[in-house]
Amino acid sequence: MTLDVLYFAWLRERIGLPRERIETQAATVAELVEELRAREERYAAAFADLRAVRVALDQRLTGFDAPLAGVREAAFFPPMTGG
Amino acid sequence: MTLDVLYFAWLRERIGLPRERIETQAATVAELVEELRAREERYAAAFADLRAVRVALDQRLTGFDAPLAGVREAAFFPPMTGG
Amino acid sequence: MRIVVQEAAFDLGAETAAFAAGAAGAGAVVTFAGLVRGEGGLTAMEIEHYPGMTEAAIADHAAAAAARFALTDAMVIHRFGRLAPGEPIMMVATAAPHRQDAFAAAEFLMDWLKSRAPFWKKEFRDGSGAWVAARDSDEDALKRW
Amino acid sequence: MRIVVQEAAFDLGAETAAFAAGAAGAGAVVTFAGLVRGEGGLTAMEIEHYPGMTEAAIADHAAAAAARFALTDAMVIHRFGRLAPGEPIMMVATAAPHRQDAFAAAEFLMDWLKSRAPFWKKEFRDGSGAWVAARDSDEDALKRW
Repeated sequence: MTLDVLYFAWLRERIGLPRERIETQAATVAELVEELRAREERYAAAFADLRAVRVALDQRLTGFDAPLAGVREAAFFPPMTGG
Repeated sequence: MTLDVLYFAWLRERIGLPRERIETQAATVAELVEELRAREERYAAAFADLRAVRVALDQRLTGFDAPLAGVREAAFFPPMTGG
Repeated sequence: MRIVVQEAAFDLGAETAAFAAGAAGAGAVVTFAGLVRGEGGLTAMEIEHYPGMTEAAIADHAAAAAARFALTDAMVIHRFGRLAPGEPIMMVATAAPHRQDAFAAAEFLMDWLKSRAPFWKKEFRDGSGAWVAARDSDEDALKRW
Repeated sequence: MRIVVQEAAFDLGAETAAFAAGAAGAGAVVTFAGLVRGEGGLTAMEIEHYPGMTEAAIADHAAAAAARFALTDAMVIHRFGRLAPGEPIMMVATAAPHRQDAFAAAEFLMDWLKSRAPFWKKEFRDGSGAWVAARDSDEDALKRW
């Protein structure tokens, strides 16, 4: 499947880009993260501690066990600090 | 002693004046209220139910058992409804 | 701390802006405004107060709120006299480093103003006025502090 | 309900006045404003957001607040981009017949915005930037609702 993957805040800075389009066979967010980690050191560094990472699928917050079937956009970012 | 007595809201309306200067020997607020009640029907009506009346001595909220010694201004009014 | 009791209208927007400008170091600013509700055919409201006692009592209570909630600033404006539906009756503003303090102090001030500040409201409908009765819920609200 | 996510500055006073004018029937209006604190030599703040998700998520949550607290209206304005000390970062406004609902809804919205709305803050001091870490207290604040 083709997926738009977005990165925000320090994840964006560590990985070095705000978004990319990837081809993946990952069935869940966790599998996608494993694929990304395996790519390059900067991805491994960004996803080193998943307790500090949040994920949204098609702009809805979800967990790392969420399935990717039918999803078009996945976003990774640190805990939010708005307000 | 000479005392300025003030009335607010419906106490003012029932008694028919906003303030008056009186001579009294009352030792407490309760005694003062008894004196006022004995004066005229409009005072008796205003002070008919003391649960609906609050009192301030020299601009501080207090109770009906408070002593009047040294006090210059007594005010009677219904429960406050500000804001 | 600015405490104002006045008959004239005040400008809620301008007062909020000026308060926030003076509280820039604080981080969190909360305002509350009470407006005259035109419900049930209300045509006007009249507010009576106790000149002399009112400002002093509000100032005392605002100082207590500032100390209790670590405020950097607080403001209370309260009108008296005749007001039309939609007009602001009063406003409270609080500034603090943390939002929880700013919110709690504003609520603390409001709960007190509703039941202990010497103001009395009279509502006019069809040409006749009726004094607003104190509400048990306002008295209860004060007990939580 | 007005939900705005914008880079441009907004006028806290004018927004408060306009919101209150539109909420005249409500009786109680609460506003919260978050300002950039210039503490510890902070020279600027930069706010990143998730375009598309941000406004939709805020609108969803504001609708939930409106239903839960019987609001007559609610408003959220949140900026992104670079901000200087003293500038308003964001504001929330709520209107309700009763002050308790207006206060509770504003706090409910703030607790959510602080920990669930897709915004990230970076603080600049001495020319170098550092991302603001999420605070446990903000996460805890959300749990009370």
